Amino acid sequence: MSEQATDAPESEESLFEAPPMGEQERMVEAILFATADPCTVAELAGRMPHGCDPAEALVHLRKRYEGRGVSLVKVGDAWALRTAPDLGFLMQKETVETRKLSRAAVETLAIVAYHQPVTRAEIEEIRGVSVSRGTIDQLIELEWIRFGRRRMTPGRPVTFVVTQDFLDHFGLENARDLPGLKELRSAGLLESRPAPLLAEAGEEEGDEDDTDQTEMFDES
Amino acid sequence: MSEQATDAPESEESLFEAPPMGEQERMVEAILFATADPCTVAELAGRMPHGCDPAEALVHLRKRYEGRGVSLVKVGDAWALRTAPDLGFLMQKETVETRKLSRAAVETLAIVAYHQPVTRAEIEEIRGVSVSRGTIDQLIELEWIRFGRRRMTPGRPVTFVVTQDFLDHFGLENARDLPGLKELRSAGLLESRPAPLLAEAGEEEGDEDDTDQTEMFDES
Amino acid sequence: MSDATIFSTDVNERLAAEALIVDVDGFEGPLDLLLTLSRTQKVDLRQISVLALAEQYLAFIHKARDLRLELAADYLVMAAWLAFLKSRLLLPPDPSEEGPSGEELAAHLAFQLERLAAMRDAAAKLMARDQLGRDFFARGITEDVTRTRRVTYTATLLDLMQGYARIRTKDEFRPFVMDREKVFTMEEALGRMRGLIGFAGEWTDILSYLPEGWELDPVKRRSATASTFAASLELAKEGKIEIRQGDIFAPIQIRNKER
Repeated sequence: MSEQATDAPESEESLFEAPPMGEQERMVEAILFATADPCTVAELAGRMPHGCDPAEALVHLRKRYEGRGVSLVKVGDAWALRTAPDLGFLMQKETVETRKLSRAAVETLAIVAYHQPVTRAEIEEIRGVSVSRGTIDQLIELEWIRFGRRRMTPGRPVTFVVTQDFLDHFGLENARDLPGLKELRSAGLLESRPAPLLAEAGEEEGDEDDTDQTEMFDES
Repeated sequence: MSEQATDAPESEESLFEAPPMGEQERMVEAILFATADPCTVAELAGRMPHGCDPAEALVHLRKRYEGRGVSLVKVGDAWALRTAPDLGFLMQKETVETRKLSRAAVETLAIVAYHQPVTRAEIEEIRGVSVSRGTIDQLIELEWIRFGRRRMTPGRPVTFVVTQDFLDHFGLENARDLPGLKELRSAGLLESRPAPLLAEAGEEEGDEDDTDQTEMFDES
Repeated sequence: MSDATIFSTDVNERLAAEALIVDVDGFEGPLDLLLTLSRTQKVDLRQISVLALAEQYLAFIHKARDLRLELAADYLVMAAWLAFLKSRLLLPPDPSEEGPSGEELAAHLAFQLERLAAMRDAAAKLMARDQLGRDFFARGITEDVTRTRRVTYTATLLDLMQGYARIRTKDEFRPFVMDREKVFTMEEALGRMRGLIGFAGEWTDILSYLPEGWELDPVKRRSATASTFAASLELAKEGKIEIRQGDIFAPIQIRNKER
């Protein structure tokens, strides 16, 4: 780049010599890549070393990105890197909104993971409250649980098991790798519970059931 | 360019024919620009038209970004675009204040990284103190460590391994790229030598460790 | 005293040693303390003198006690073990003795110290690396082209485990709800009486053997009385004591038989 050579002597006013234009282009590229908002030339200049010429660097950068998967675009008086408009069809998956799973669903999912294959009646017995249809449907829709084999007991109830998607999502190789209660406790993952002596009153259990109830009715 | 022109008329074939490599490179570039998280080759392939070869496109793309303000990096078995580390000084505004890790947490993290898969008891043995509540918890919450396979020893203890987020955070392509890993290994410092016992018991541990090492370095 | 040799008259060294003492809480256990002490030897950890280290550690513990610092049990356990190791290293090996030699034990300790030091070093190197969000950065604008939005639900592994723990701990404590705190077992009563019986030369009411405080709560008193009575019968059967009751419902008395 011959420009760099001619540029350098010109910046006589500045105390320190500005970096070569190639460097300046790198800087603009990095800033536009990492910032959450489009940047004006003034903002770029404010971030770059003294004596830099972001306007010129932007010209080079724009040329560099011509015809690429990403292009340098002007938004008002600011600049941003954006994916090329013709590739928008590739972005489908980016527009996914994630919400936190409800407590009822988390608990149901946990029971399936730890006890699979498990029937709906067993889930209810473990949770101590009935499981709403919506909860199971939601977990099936998320592809985190699926139907397992029917249990060979009267009524031949269906069972639920967790899926490969579930393992992938939670970073598990195997549902058996889930830590047991003792391990949860020693890892400090259990909320501290009152001493056994106090538990006989069983008051907070009542409370908890209440919460479950509300949740359950919220869902349906 | 000429390929595209000839492609178009043969509509039947083009249904299944992959776009030219230049196009594929653009697509990979656009997808990686659109997200902050690393993408695996499988994920890329899943989003690109049928017949694409994202692995090859990545090779081209990596070369294209060499020496630029942004570079293509490998994180475990996934790929991501990240700003060049030498330009970090431009990004003061983007710097996220990370919660300061305690010394215990930092050491525990290092032990998991260098000894993985490692059990809680082994971490304690190396540090000479019990792992306090919350330390493991915190590292799991940061998604820097996760549960690995259970160890096939009495009690089948859970093990811990580092995650892709960990690799991403510390700019590691692979757990084998950990600084000084080779030296530590050849110095025998990654073996968990059983203590010479006054009363003999638990001899089988020695063999177990060999397996672990292999396991760790088998991971591609 | 070996103190004199270790804590030499060198003022700096003495100050350093005292700094260690004051900082006893700053150590993460005995191994950490040993590692810090080993630094004063200023040699490669592979060439460290475990004997000298053991002496330093024991002197340290000694000083800490002189200063009446509370020392956690594991520091004392390590002190006992090092004292044992020291004797093994100093005495000629006893051929009849089983188990590893002093040298083997010392080598293992040196290995542990070297490994801990190596891990600390590795941890420091790890944290000194370029880090995401500090030295290099991810894409700032993730694509938000307005398009069909799909809602998906998510949960973390931690949510899952805590959810499970929440349910299971409800059940887990049920078996323990039966209040064991108010039960004085016969084994406990026997243990207590065996200790006390030697002093009972005179006839004494067995109720005076109830553990302290237990006579106040009616439930506890009942349990302790029953077990103390049962234990008395057991001791009488063993021939340790004599037992008598003056009348129906009169106090039951016992005395030591082996005088």
